[in-house]
Order: sequence, then C-alpha cells, then structure tokens
Amino acid sequence: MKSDSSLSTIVKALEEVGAFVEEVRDSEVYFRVTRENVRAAARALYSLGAYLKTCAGVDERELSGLFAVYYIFGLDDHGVDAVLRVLVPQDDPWTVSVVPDVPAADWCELEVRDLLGIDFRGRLTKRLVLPEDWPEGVYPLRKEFKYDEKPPRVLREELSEEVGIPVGPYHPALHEPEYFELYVEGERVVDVAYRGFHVHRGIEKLAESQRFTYKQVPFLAERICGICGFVHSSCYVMAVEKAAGIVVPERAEFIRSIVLEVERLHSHLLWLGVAAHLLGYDAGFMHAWRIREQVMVLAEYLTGSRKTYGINLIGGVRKDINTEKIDKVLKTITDLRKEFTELVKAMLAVPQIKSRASGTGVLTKAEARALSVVGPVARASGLYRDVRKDYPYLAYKRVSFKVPLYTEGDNLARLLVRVDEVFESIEIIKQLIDMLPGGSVVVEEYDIPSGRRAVAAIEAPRGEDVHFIITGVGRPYRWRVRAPTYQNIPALRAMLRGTPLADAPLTIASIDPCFSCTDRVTVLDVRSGRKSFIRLKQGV
Amino acid sequence: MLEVSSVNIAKALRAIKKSVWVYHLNSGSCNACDIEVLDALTPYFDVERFGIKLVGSPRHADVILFTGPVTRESLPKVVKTIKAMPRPRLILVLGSCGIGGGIWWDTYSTLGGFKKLEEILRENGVEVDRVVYVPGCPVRPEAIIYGMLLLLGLVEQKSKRVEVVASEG
Amino acid sequence: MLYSVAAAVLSLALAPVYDGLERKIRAAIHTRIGPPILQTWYDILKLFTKEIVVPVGGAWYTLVTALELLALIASSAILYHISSYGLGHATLLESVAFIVLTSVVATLAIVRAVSQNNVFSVVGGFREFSLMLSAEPFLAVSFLLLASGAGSLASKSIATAVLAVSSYVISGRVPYDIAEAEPELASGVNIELAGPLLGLATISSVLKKLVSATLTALALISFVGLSGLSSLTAVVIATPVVWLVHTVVSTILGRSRVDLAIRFLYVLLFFLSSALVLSFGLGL
Amino acid sequence: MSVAKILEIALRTGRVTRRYPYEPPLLTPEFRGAVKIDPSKCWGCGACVKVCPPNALTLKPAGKEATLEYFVGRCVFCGMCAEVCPAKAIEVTKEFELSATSLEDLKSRVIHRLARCSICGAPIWTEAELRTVVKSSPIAEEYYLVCPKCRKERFAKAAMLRLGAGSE
Repeated sequence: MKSDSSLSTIVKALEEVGAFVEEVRDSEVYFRVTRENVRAAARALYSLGAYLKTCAGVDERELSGLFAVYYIFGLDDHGVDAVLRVLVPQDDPWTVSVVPDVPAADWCELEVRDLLGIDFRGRLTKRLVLPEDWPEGVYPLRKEFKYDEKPPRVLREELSEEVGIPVGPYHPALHEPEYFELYVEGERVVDVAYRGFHVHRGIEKLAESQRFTYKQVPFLAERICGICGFVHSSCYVMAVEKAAGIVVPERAEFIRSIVLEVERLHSHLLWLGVAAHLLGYDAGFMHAWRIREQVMVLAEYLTGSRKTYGINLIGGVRKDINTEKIDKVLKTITDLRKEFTELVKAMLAVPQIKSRASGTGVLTKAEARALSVVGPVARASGLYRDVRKDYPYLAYKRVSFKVPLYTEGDNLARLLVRVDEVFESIEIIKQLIDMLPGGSVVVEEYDIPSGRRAVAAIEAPRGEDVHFIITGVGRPYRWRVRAPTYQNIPALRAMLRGTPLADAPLTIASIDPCFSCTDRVTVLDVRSGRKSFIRLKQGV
Repeated sequence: MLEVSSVNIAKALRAIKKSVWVYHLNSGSCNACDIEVLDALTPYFDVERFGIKLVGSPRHADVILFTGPVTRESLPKVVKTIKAMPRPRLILVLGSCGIGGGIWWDTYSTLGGFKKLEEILRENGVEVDRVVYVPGCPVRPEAIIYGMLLLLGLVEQKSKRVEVVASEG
Repeated sequence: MLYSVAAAVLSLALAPVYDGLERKIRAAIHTRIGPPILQTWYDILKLFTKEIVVPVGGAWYTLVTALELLALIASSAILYHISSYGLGHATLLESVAFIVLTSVVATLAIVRAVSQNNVFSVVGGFREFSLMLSAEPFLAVSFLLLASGAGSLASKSIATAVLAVSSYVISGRVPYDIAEAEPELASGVNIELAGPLLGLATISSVLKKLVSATLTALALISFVGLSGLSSLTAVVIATPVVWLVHTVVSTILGRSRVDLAIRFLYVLLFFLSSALVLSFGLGL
Repeated sequence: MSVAKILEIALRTGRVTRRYPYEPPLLTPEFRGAVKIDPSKCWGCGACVKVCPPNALTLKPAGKEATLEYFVGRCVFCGMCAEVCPAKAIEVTKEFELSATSLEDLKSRVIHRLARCSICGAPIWTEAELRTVVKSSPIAEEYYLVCPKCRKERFAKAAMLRLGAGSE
C-alpha cells in the first residue's frame, strides 16, 4: 500500500455507491457489491483512473452457496488493486454487465458466461470461448463438471463444403490458429471480425482438478504460452506465495527476475524477426533469429530447457546460478548489445520498413485507455503503464531502468518500443547480476491455507499478465489467468480500420499476439458480401 | 483404392528426398514447438540445406509438421487441412502435445493428440500414409531435423520399446 | 543463328541453376549454408512426380500456363537472337515481338490468377496487373529507344537505366513480389496449385527471372558496343552476373505495398524518362 | 549506404550453421532430455508417478505384476521425477533424438512383481520395495506381508480381545 490516503479515497468513493470493504490484503482491497450496484461501482473506479485488469467467475457454491464474479481493477497511480466481488444466486444466475462503462470487460464477461453460465444484463452476448458444437447448458467451470468430461462432438460444416483451400485458421508465416475476418473495400480494411480461442485447452479447470497439486501447476502454467511461459509460472507462484504469505529468498527473486528478462530478450528478438519477415525483409528475420539463438542457448544453460524452463517452485527456484553461469550471462548480453545495435541500424535503414510501419495501425491514446491495453501497445500510444514500475515485484524495485514511451501509436512506434526495451532488459540483467545476493534459492517448508485470495501481476514481453488465485485444499480452488494478448486483441479493431490490406498482418502482429496469431485472413468484400471478389482501384 | 502400398511410399520418399516442402499445422499448441519449427529455418540450423522449405498451402506440402493436442475448436479445420494435402500424406507429429496430448491430454477441450485425430480422419475417409513422432516439450530444432531424417529414412531409429522386469535384488 | 539457339537452350537449362545460386547467395547473406545449387532443379523434378490435382478452372489454367511458358521461352529466344548483333541493331519486328510477348506473359499471369476460384489468388492477380501497368510502358519505351540505336550517350545510358529498373520489376522479386506476398496472401497466385501444375508455375517464375536478367545483360553489353559472337558470349556470361546483382538487391530490401510500389515506380521512372526526353531533345 | 550494412554484418559473421547431424548439436551441459529408469534400482514406489505433471509416468497393477510405464511421447522433460525418486533410479539424460515411427517405441516399462498379503492375498506393494524396506529397517514378516486392511482388522480384533469382549 503506497499511502493510506489513496486507500481511503477509493473506499469512500465505493461506499458511496453501496459497496463495502470485505478485506484488505497487501496491495489489494476487496469490495462486496450487489449485482444492481456493480455498474456504478465500476464507473466510480474508472473515474478514479482505474483500468480493468480482468474479471473472473467463480463457482463458490461449496463455500457460500453462490456464484461470484470478481472484477479486478488496477489503480496503477496508487499501486493498488481494487477487486469487486459480485455474488450471484445459483437459481437465478444473472448480473449486470459493466461493459457500457468499461468496454475492456467485454471478453471476460463473455468468458464467464460461457464457462460458468452466468448471464450478463445490459449487453449483447454471444459465445466466445467454447466451440460452436459445445452443448448449451454445460458449463466447464462449475464444480460438478469433471475436467475430463467430453460432451458429444459434431464435426461441423467446414468439412463438407467447397473444394477450395481450407479457409481454416492457418497461416503460413505465423503459426497460431487464430482467425480474423477482414472486411475490405479495395485494398483497404474497413472492419474486422475475430474468432479466436482455438487454443482453449481448459487449463484453468485442469488446475483445480484432482490431477494437479499446487506444486505441479507451475509446469502447467508454463505451457499456457510457449513464448512467455516463464511469466505465467512466475505469476502463478507469486500469487500463491502472496496468498499464503510465503517469503521467498531474495536470491530466488533475483534469479526469477534475470530469467524473466532473458525471456523478454528472446521474445522481443523473435517478434522483431517476424515483423521483418512480414515486411518481406527476410534478411532481418534471419539475423534477428541468429542473434536470438545465443539467448536461447543462455536460457537452456540457466534453466535446463530452451523454452518452458521449468525452474519455478512455490517458495523459490530449482536451479541456482554459479560464477560460470554469471560469466556466460555477461558475455551473452554484451555480444547481444553490440550485434543488436548494428542490426537495428541496418533494419531501420530499409526503406520499406519505415514506409510501411509508420502511419499504419494507429491506436490513439484515448482508445488505448478505454480498451485498457497493456504492454508495448499501451506504451507506443503514450500510456505510461509498466507493472515493473507500477507494482514493483521480485527484484525490480532494486534496479533502475527507463520505460520507453512513444506517442504515435502506429506500428513503427510499437516496433521502436520493443527495440528500446531490449536495451533496457540488457541493462536490467547487468544490474541484477551485479547485485545478486547470496543465500538459498528455495524455502521448503510452507503451508498454504485454503480460502485465501491474491492477485499477482508481471510485466510480460507483451504486457501485463495477471493471475488471480483462490486457494483450496492441496490445489487452487480457482485460478484465473489473464494473458496480456487477451487485453490487446480487442484493440485490433481500432487499429485495423483504414489500414491497407498489405499491412494488416503487420498490424495484427504488432500487438505481438502471443506469437503473432495473424493466421489465415479471410477477405470479404463488404459490398457484395461474398468471399469471392475483390475490387481494386487501379493505380492507387 | 484407399491403401497406398509400401512400394509407393518408398517411391514417394525417394522422390522427395532432396526436396521436402513442409506445411506447418498447429492444432492448438502453446507455440513453443511452433517457434522451434521456425527456429529450424534460421541460420544456426538452416533446414534449407536439406532442401526443406516451409510452404504456405497444404496443397504444396510433401510433409505436414503437426503440433498441438487438437483442441475441439481447431478439429474441423485440422481435418480439412490434412484432407487438402495430396497423397501420400506424410506427417511429422511434433512435441508432447501432438503425440500424447501433453500436459492437458485428458481435458474437456482437447482430443489428446494425434492418435485420436487419426481415428477421426479415418472415419472421414482421410488416410494418412506415414507418421513419425518427435518427442520434446518443446522439440529442439535438432530433434525436428532428426525426425525429418528418420521420416526420409536417412537415419536409424534409436527409440525402441523397452520392457524390463525389475531386478531380483 | 545456330549459336543463338544454342545459347538460348543453354540458358534455359541453366536458369534453375542460377536460381539455386540465388538461393545459396541469399542464404550466405543470412549467414547460413543454404540449399545445394541444384535445389531448384530438385524441386521442379519432384513436383513432376506428384499426383495431378486439377484446381477449379483447371483446364483453363493448364492452357494458360502452357501459353505463358511458351511466351517466356519465345521471348528469351528473341533476346538471344538480338544478342548476336546487339540491341542497337534489333529490327522493329523483333522489338515489337519481344514487347508484345512480355505483355502477354504478364496478362496470362493475371488470367491464370483470376481463373482460380480463390480470393487470395484474385487479389494477387490484381496486384500483378497494377504492377504491370506501371512497369510495362517504361520497359517498352526504353527498349524501343535502345533498339532504334538513336540518341546520344547520355540518353542511351538513361534508357539503359530505365530498362534495368523496369526489367527488375518484371522479375517478380522483393520489393515487387506483392502478387505472391506470403504474409497476407499465402503465396497468392499459386495457392491452389499442386504437383506438376505447380512445377510449371515454378519453371515460369524462374524463366521470368531469366528473361529479366538477360534483358538487362543485353542492354548493358549493347551499351558497351560489342557485336557478333563475342556479344552473344558476353550476354550469356553477363546474365548470371546481372542475376547476382538482382539477388543481392532483393535480399537487402523489404517488400513494398501495392500503392507505395506504384507511386515509387512512377516517380522514379517518370524522373528517368523526363531526363531521357530532355537529353533527346537537347541532343546531348 | 546503411541499407547495405546487412551485407557487411553477414560478411563479418560468416556462416553460423551447425551441420547437425554431422556436427554436434547446440546442447549445453544443463539440458534436460528424456529420463531413464534403472530397473535394478527402481522400487516401484510410485513417487515419480505422483509428481509427474502430464502423467507420462504411470504405475498400473495387473494381476501379479505392477508396471511402471514411461511414455516419452507425453513427457514434458521437467525432471521432477528424478528429484523425488527415493531410490535414485531415475536419471535425466541428454537424449533428444527420440523420434519413432510408432507410439509403442516411445514407451519403456519396468515390471514389478507384487508381494501379496499373507492373509487376504491382495497385492500390497512391489517385491523390490519390500526388500528395500526390510533392508533398511528390519521388521517382522507378519507386518510387512500383511496388507493395511487386514492389519487394521487384526489390530481391532486383538484390541477387542484385550478388552474382554471375546469373540461374538
């Protein structure tokens, strides 16, 4: 808690709209609010400068006989999280949507509806997370649903139709199945529809199943994303440690921070390479990945694996760092700094990169704030938002670094933010190595009481990653993960409008959607409404 | 004639020995295998030296690189993509997810890997001619290369089924 | 004549090797080993062993591709024929035939793209069309000017430059490979093809590069003023050199966007053409 | 011309490609590959099975035997099994060339004979585990060869006898 006065301001504002404080823990304030008042409470928080981190539906019937919806707001100016808890009776499961005031809640409310069966009043609802052939009335996050139940499947029409290329969600250059439908006029994009969640694997449910224990979940968390997995496992263990009041040895905190920054390096270099490839500059792709390879080798040397490092435990880390490893880290980042400086210079000199990245995919500051975007996307649109500064965690309170800020909000700005962050990460690693304290790297003895709640956040390469946990017996009672991309994808709609078709892939990739899910882009002409014909104004 | 005889496969393998075009199919993986696939193209591993090229359409593909545990949502698209590939259909199944469903092998929204998918493919009349499984979580670029060479018959398989009775002390 | 035929046949056989070299050199700039030099040949041969999958509009497609290949072979033959006595001495018939053939190739490529029932392919086709509109006229004018043998040294050198730029554009390389732009169009015009048909398409793209390189080589050699057998030999030798330059240029640049590409080409070529007209007018 | 700078970088760097499989892979000493179970050390206690996040290790009793199966095709290579193994029977190797053409080739099994309860005949634990336990702390045969259920019953009976309830 940064100051008591800011806390009392928040409490006062919320009490005026009928909310009351349930609990204050560390930097989190939990409020209880009725479903009728939740919109007013959310509005009050927004007017205090809060942004929505996420919302989560919880089946609390075993505890209180009710469902609950948690809205987690961040007040980054105060370094405080305000959590609204709305109780929903099980025989009449509805609540009032906050979307009219907080557009950023769009997806997470739909997700609560899909997975828990709570209806949201005052907004349009549609299925978001579950596949189309999922039966109505089956809600995976309800406790009576077993994690390995498989409702009957229907192979949908996609199988039988036309002979053409599968208009599936696959794209040659980028390798995640997400699906965008671009509506174009000529070569200009006028609207975009998104159908994602091809990668919904039921992770949150799995973590609360009998198959998992607290100790095993880090390995699951790490596989949420193969690029920034360490962020997820760190965020999970931080949430559990926070909830259970486990004090982690300082050395472990430093090692986690170092590995997190190494991960950021690999992720940003990867992104830069992909961006170059999307702009047809394959030499840039190859060189960026060549440089990145040394980071991968370093990661393996520090953790035992090139990706999905597997060193996070509740209470610390599994692998210590010795002097040889320190030398290797220092050598790698020194070389990296030199090579990266040169490469960036060469890349930015390529005329097509500058001309195609600047002025395309613009996201204004106002839009960025309304949509609660995070990470480099926010910082490229002039929003100063970085969890490492706003809610210092692990060893970040001990290092000094700059948060790169650009105001143009276009693809070039997002590229430059990431370039600057690579240099900052190198500096952070250097400082962390210099200050690395001694001691053990893990506490073995701890106890995790059930019924505790905690929110943890980490600045992932793509932005703020949020984990919310309610502890249970032997395993989480509820574990909610909000990856940064979840927050950023809705902003694509604003970014893509008016962008040339050729720059759509770059624009989609520019939010770095957990490795550019710029998949198969279906092109529809808005005038004819058919998927077949494209009008192109000649000689434009 | 649904069956492609082994002779034909041998012939097909001979034909692609020096030019292997691969299509990457992600059925809902965590991306780690997928970035390692990309990594295999980059300077340190450079699979192009074997004539391996990543192509943008399953119609152009000689081999499909398959990742992910097959999520419910991706299933119809996956089936369709594999169907679009010309015979013989050679598939390299990459990573723990593709082979055994990975850490989420039994959840409500995954199929648990390629074996189940193969059954569904067969039900829909889509035959797969040859499969090589490449374990790893994620698969290292070298493991991908090794798997590809195994598919082409250029290296010997090392993994063998082992069954030992615990010693009598 | 006989030598020209021999040179043309040799170059046709060597074109895939040049393409293999291109890939090798590109790989070297990427700091990697790259494929064997014969890789493009391996690719083509493999494609011809695969089953024939006829795409929608297949009959059309096959006809169009065959015509396109023929036109490409014919245009390279004309180039080698001209090579034996230098561009400045080409007859009007030869020049016109060459220009018509290159337009035919471009048009057929568009027809081929549009004949496929695929939206990516259609977008690719239209992009190709826009590019053709911006490059072909300049190619034609500069070619005719050089073929006429008229003009001063300055105007000849400017015309050679215009020809070099516009012939680079028709080679379909970065930054002007927007018709097949992988990220947004998933290899655009070729997306529906498989097996031997794709093999034909591959050959025709290699031949396009050959025609482009030969054209520039021819212009340069004629500029130097060689003729006869030595000129032909020089063109045959200069072709891979030009190809190499094309390779390096395409490797260090990024892909353009259709509007940017056209704007840039118009500005550049207009500038050069104005200089050309000016130098002609002033008789420099 | 800074556009051409990439050529300079490329010239200076040369070719970095590792010619794997003709050259050694880019492995570090810390790499975690497949695990290997030493059948001469394994007790079949199942500690590894409990800790394995993806259930790549399973222990299934069938008849007189219990089979510890390692399915490398589902392994996530975390190495936790090696850490918890009380017998130090599991070793994390550097093996990554694991490709196979059939799923069966990706499985390795250690078969344990089960010791049976001397009273009811139900399988209790593996013979290997039994030997280890006996070796480390000598206990009477009437204990280690009796399953927990029978032991409880026997204890209850003895207690009742002592309380004088007698047989009913």
